[in-house]
Amino acid sequence: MSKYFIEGLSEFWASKTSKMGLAFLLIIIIISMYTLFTFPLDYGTRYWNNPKYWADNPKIAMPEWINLFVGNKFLEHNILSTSTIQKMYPSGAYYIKTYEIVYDLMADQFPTFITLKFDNVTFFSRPPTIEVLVIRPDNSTINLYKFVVEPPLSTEEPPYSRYVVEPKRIMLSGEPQLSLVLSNFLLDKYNLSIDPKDVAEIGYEKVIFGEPYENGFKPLKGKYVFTTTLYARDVRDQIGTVSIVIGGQVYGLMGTDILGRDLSQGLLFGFPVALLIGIVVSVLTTIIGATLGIVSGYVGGRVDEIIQRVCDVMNNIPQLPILIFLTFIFGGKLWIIVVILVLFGWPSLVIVVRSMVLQAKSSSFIEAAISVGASRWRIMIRHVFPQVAPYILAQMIFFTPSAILAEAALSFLGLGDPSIPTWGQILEYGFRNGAVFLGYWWWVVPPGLMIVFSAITFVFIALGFEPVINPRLRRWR
Amino acid sequence: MGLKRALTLKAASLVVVLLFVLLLTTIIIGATGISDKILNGMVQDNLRAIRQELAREIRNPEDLERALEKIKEDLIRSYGLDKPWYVRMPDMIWRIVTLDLGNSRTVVSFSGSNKISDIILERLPNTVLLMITVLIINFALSLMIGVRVATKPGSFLDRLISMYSAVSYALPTWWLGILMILVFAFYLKIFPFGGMYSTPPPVDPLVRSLDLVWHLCLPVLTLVIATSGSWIYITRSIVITTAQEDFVSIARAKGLSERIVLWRYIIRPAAPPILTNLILSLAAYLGGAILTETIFSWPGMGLLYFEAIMSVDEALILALTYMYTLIYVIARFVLEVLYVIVDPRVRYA
Amino acid sequence: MRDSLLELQEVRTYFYVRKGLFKTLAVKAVDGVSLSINRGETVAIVGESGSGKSTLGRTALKLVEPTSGKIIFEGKDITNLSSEDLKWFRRKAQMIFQDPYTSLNPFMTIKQIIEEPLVVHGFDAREREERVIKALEDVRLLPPETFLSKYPHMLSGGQRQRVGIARCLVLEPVFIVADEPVSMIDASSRVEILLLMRSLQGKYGIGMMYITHDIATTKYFSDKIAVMYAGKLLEIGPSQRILKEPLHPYTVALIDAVPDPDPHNRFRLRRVVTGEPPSPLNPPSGCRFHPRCPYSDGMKCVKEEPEMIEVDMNRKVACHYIEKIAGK
Amino acid sequence: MSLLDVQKLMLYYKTSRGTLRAVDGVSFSLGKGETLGLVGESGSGKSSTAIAIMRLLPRNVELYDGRILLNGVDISKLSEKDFREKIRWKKISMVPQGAMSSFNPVLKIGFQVAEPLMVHQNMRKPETLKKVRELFKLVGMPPDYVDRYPHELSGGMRQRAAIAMALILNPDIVILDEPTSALDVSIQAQIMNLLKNLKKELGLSMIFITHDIALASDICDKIGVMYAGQIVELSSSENVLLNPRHPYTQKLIASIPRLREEKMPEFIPGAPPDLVSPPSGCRFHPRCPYSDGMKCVKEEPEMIEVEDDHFVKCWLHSGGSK
Repeated sequence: MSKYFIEGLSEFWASKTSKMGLAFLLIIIIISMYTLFTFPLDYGTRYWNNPKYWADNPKIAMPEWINLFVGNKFLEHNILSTSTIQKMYPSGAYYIKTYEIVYDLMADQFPTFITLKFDNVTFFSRPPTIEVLVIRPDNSTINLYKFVVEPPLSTEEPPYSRYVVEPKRIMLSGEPQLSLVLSNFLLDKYNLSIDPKDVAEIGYEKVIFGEPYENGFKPLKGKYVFTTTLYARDVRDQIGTVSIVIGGQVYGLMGTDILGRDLSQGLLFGFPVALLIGIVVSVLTTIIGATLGIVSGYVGGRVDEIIQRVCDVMNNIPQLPILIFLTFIFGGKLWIIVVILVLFGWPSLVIVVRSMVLQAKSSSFIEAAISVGASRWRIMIRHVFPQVAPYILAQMIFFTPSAILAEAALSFLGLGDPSIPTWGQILEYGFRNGAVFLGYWWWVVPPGLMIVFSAITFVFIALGFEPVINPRLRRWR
Repeated sequence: MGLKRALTLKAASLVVVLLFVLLLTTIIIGATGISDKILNGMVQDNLRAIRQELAREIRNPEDLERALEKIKEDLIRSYGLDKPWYVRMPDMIWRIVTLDLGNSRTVVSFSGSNKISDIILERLPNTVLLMITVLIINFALSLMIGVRVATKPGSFLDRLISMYSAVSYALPTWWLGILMILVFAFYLKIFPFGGMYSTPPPVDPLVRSLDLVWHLCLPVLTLVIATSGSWIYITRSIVITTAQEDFVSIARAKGLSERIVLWRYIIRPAAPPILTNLILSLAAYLGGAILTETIFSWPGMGLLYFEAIMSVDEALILALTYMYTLIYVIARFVLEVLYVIVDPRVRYA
Repeated sequence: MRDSLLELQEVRTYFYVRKGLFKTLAVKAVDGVSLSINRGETVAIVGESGSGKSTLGRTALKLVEPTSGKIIFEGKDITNLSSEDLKWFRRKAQMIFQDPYTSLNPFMTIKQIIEEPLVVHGFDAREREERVIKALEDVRLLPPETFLSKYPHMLSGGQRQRVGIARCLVLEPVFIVADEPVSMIDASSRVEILLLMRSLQGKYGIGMMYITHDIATTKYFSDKIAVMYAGKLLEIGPSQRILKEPLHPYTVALIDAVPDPDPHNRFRLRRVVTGEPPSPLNPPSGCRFHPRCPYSDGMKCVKEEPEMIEVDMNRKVACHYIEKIAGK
Repeated sequence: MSLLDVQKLMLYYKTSRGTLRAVDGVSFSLGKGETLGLVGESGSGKSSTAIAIMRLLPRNVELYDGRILLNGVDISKLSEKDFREKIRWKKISMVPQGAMSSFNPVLKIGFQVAEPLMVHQNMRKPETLKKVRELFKLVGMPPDYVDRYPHELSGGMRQRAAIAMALILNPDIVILDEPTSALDVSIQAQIMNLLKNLKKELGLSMIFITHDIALASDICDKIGVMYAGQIVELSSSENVLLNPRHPYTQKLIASIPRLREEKMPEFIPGAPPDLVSPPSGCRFHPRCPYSDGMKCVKEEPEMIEVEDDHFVKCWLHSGGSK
């Protein structure tokens, strides 16, 4: 057996498809391991489905590498932060501390949004005031925002901390007070009279980062210095970190979805999930199917009859509608999907394994073994099992892609496990948010490719396995 | 005669399948309390209608409430809601069979009815149209290409087809549909994004049917690309095997032309095994059709499924599961009949 | 009966097949066969396909359970023994199979195949090794060492059949059923295998049941011939006698059907039996041969089943008109 | 002039292991009303010879060469279309080995037998079926079997139908490729008797291919003994059977267990050669008791006429070492 099997394996190794399949499998396994070690297991609930976590990201941004292919480069997403105090001096009753962030606008594009972020503000007596202004490349200044930190409650003791758990986030694009500031700025600087309401219409980003040009605005390239000033009453008051998010049009390796989620993370997390579903389903299906098939074929009689009838019925049920029905009723938990896929997967294997066992049973070398007095167990293990084992293994490999595809289909219908990001769910969310009709290809093409990639990996391996199952296909010297 | 008996046996086993699915679904919805939910919904629907009617006759609100309470009890009794679910099971099965599942909460038929049977019957022809078109194209393709490839095993085209069938096995139909829309509808703009007719639909019958064909193109293309690979490959394998049979070389020895040999001695005897494989791939194909409808907003039962899931409409999902099983069983039976017709060995066995 | 090794008494082996939903039909593969085989003796079972000869062989080895009748081996009734109680019998009785391509497990080496009976019967490794080598020498697969690690597909048909015989011999059996051992082997090697079997049988004093459709080979490779037709024996007796003067009309036709290589054959027609062998599902009434028998009277032959009558020393025939036919 | 004259026929196949020389220079002739037996073990090239004559070449043919003269006309030079329309079944028909697999399972037997009439003579179906019924009677089949499907017939009946099919166009030559090897002995004898009757009544010319030289003696006027793709001895049945000159023929005849003679059969040690790499010189030399180890190993003997119309391909008779 062993030598025979090794010959089979070398045959397997000799085929190009199986080598390709194994290489792909290695890639999938490495990515899955990487993901499992670097991502928390509750990634889905803690981060992926938590919109606040993605608040700083641009929405529906293309992948960054798209800039390699276009002449007119898209603006990249930028988050700039600082914790260093640039200047500090007392002024009257206040201690003034400034923080500076320099942003160099190089692209011929406007940022899509600007968000200010303040982490970890500490004060000891009266709440400080924070003010942000920007000095543009043309040396003009715009006061962007000003606010007072929330005062202490009566129960609090100094030092008072603010914005520790969740940073203070100011979406400048949504601030009504800014429209007036910008309207005045345009009048002062360019003698352009635009109603504050219309400024909001044009977009603050264009005014802040641009200059009037013909009938609109064009980007003003150069260094922008964002200065944050803390007006503190106590010398110890300070801001932990000041950040400015310059919303870009491209983001990361795979872009973002409508919630600003980094798609590369979701895609990465899909690997271990797909591998898990594929392997768990195929292994369980194979164990059940092969066992029942061998029992049915070898024991025969009434047991065989019952197993066969059940298989007949199960095999004649259209799978997807029943899968839809069951996952719908029992809810989209990953383990439930696995159980259902296993439940409806095994009968096809039983039928084939049974017929193979019957065939093996009727071949005369089995009869020879019986005639020398070999026990049932010996015959099963030494003679019947080796005949069906390669086939069972091949079937196991073949079940894997169909499980991956079935889970993806269920996910796509909105029946997936919402606590775990999968490729099918990314696609479903994309589809439901019109990604297809609006041409957001980076949202819908990569997850599909991942599904095809992981499925075809196992198809290739299964194809390479064919000569192992069928010794007649082997090339003898 | 054997023919009748063979078909009766097939029909019987398919009826068992149908019954099994019915039993399975009713037990599940019974045990999980969903059947209560559905029936309660029906009671409420009825009550609402009756309340409007009664309100015209009974002016006193208290009397009205009392009368309604009584009617409600009657309704609960008539729907069997006072009894446990397993007692109502036969009733429930009958309800599913007749699609008497009350009203959909969210979906309305094109003619405005929200009765489930109306909605489904309206969608059914659209689904059947899509499925049969693809079926015919697939069949023609697998015969044309499969036979062609089978005459040159090992050729470049042959290897291409093998590769294609492997890839199409790993290709989710619905994702392919998304790609198709992106390419042909979004970027190239030569086909519509989805639906069955343009809005507004053309009035002229000829234009209307052309419009339909135009809308049919992408979903059909998607399904064909995703499923024809395995069909062609199976046909090829069977034709190759058949072509090696002794009777084929005898037919050649008889001086028959290659055309007759091909059709009468290769394709004709290969028909039964090809049909068998067709029967086996029917289920996968049905699943593909459901998802394709969803992608292309094809107003058939598959899209309805999606809508029902999105709006958590249990009664509708139940009815659709039954309908799809029914379609599958009927399609199986039609193929079995065809099989018996093409294979004389079954007829006289 | 002196030195009787195996005795079959009125053995019947039926198989049941389901026809449709409810009907069950009995295939009467073996239908009342009595036969005895002595030590060191070869009995040839001759018959056409469907005559039940293979089933008879398998029943004698208890590979198939007989429906009724008795199987007595070395004086012990083994008809109803469980497989546990049969272990001693399995050691003494072996089988050689028809198809050398399917009778060897393709996943096992020649050594593993031949030593399997020894493993089953608990021999230690050293004795196994010795016996395997000896068996290979016995079947003249020489030198034995070169064959040990080979796989069946690397051997020719004749060599495979020798492996099958070697597997038979390792347990030093006293009884062997050889089921058409040469029908799938090249013509030039057939005689070689048969001679090998014959010499081994003589050397070890093995009783053998030689099942064949080719009555010509029985002349040199059997002591007794039993002719089987539709599950029943029609004639049994010493080989030379039967071949020289067959009594049953069917035996006569069987012998006539075998040509010797004689150029004059082509100028004469052979005596043949008309019609075709009956289906074992629905055998003819009375004498099973009557629809094809030139002597059938259409009365007694159709209604009554003929008894096996001893016509001569050790010679039995089942025919109503045997005296009339023999007298002719 | 003989009816069929085959000269230096060659048929090589491409296989993964190399070129397989199935037929390697086979020559013979067949007279009118004559039956030639081609006898040899499996793999000796006898069936490939039939395939080569009917030009039913599989895809992996590497070399197909030689002359096949039918009534003096070289039919191997005909175009594919002419060969199909003029020769196949009209002039040469065949009865294949596997009775079951030689009929299309989904067409009725009668139709398949009658088909050559419809195709070659443009006859209408009812007429042809009438002819088939008559033919069925001739080969000992109930005429109403025309409406049956192949699987409804027993092996013997299918073989009779195959014979009827071969006779339907009154061909000059019928090639019978192991027509009885799949049949039971009693049925085999029936079929052989039928063939003998047909030979006598219709004056058929036949090529009878078999591995069983005793069976060949039952019908053949001439016998060609094949070994490793070549004919090693060719002569009348009398010469070959009673006075074999080639060592292989002698051994082959000696290996037959005989019912009517007291002679212990012998066997030929060794196995038939692999046709991908056949032995050098005389292909039989590794198994031949007379091999001289020199010339036999190195040089291939020519086919020579040792006596009138008795050809042998052996150095024993070629004036070499005696």
